[in-house]
Amino acid sequence: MVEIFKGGIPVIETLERWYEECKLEGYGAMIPFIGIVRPDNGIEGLSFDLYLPMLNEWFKKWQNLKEAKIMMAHSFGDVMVGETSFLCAVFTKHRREGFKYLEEFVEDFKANAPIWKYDLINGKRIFAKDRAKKLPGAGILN
Amino acid sequence: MVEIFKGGIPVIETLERWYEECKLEGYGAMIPFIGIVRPDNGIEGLSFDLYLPMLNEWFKKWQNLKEAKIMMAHSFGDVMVGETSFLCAVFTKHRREGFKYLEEFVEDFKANAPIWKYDLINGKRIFAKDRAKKLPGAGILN
Amino acid sequence: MVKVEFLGPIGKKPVEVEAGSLKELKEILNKDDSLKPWLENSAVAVNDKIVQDLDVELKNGDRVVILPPVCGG
Amino acid sequence: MVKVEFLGPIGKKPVEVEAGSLKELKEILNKDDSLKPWLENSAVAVNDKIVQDLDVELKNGDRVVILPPVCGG
Repeated sequence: MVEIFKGGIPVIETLERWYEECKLEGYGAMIPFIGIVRPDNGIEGLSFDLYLPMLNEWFKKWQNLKEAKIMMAHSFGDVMVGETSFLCAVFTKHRREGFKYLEEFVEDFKANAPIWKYDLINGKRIFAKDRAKKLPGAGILN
Repeated sequence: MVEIFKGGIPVIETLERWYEECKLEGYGAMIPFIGIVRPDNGIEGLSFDLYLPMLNEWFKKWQNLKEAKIMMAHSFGDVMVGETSFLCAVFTKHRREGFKYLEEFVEDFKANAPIWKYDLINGKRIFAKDRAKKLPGAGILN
Repeated sequence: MVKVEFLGPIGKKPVEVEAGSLKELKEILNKDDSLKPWLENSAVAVNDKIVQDLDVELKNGDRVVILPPVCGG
Repeated sequence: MVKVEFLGPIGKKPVEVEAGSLKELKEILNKDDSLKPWLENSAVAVNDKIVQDLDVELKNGDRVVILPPVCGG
């Protein structure tokens, strides 16, 4: 299951929990990815909607890997500049599989996870259309 | 400068310090790498020697990147199974440079950082010769 | 009846419609001009599975969700 | 005099030798049989800079380190 937080993710305590949980399971590499909200275009922050049933369904295929374990957390609602909205960690025996899985996982996440991002400007949510990606089959009802 | 710890690295507090230090500097991605000692070949742990003057010199070229900031910590002495002996984190604006720099950095580290690894078996240090890599120019005095 | 939900930025309340297939649903939804820009780039899931063509029958109680372009992280 | 240090697993104390070049130092070190297996696969740094050929002069006070194969992490 994806761990969901209202607002910014408590990065350090989540990483600590994952690290403590997995450090004695024989993994030699833990590679987290921490997605921090940048102060771009004068935004105050970002805001997120997510559709949990399909997010968890999407994540399932990343939970049955033979040689890697993947943990993930995401925010919903408002996340201010400097806070973290996306956190994951890949555990593998050796580093090279870790690099590979992290990149594949994050790219798949960006392309397919049912999450919608908004810029927060003057307290208003503006859909980040320019950064959004169509899902497979997009436009069939058009 | 490389941060050096006697024994296992305090992973979580080091990550917290780096995260807090850099999260408002406009980086959108923080990608750490955590090298955990695995219970391979019945070892109790690993042990490390390092040569600090050349380690810091080697690290310098990774501290003047235009588009990335890299932090690093390493242990010396004994590090038990489940503890962490190598920790680094790459900060970049966007994720893709982050993946690239992390991999390049870690591979360069493995090939060139002046650090020697020993298996700890029955309390004895046994040089991990099979996993060690020759440095440039190796053998010229032979 | 089929329940249709509009996710994320579409900002429209769910509706219940009579539609025996995705083709019928397409006709119904296209009557709403405010939806048209979204239908151009949105994907469709039936009972939380993405479908990629219109040859899908709908039965009473099915749930359809309209998913605009995504951007997590 | 040139100071020579043996790093990591070589486990030999530093020595001070008279050597005007790496070539001379090579001859001196090769007299020590216990060092030979290490010299085969070790790199050499003069004043903490790795050198890749033997055409290097040494002067009084230079520091040479012998670096066996590495494996951090």
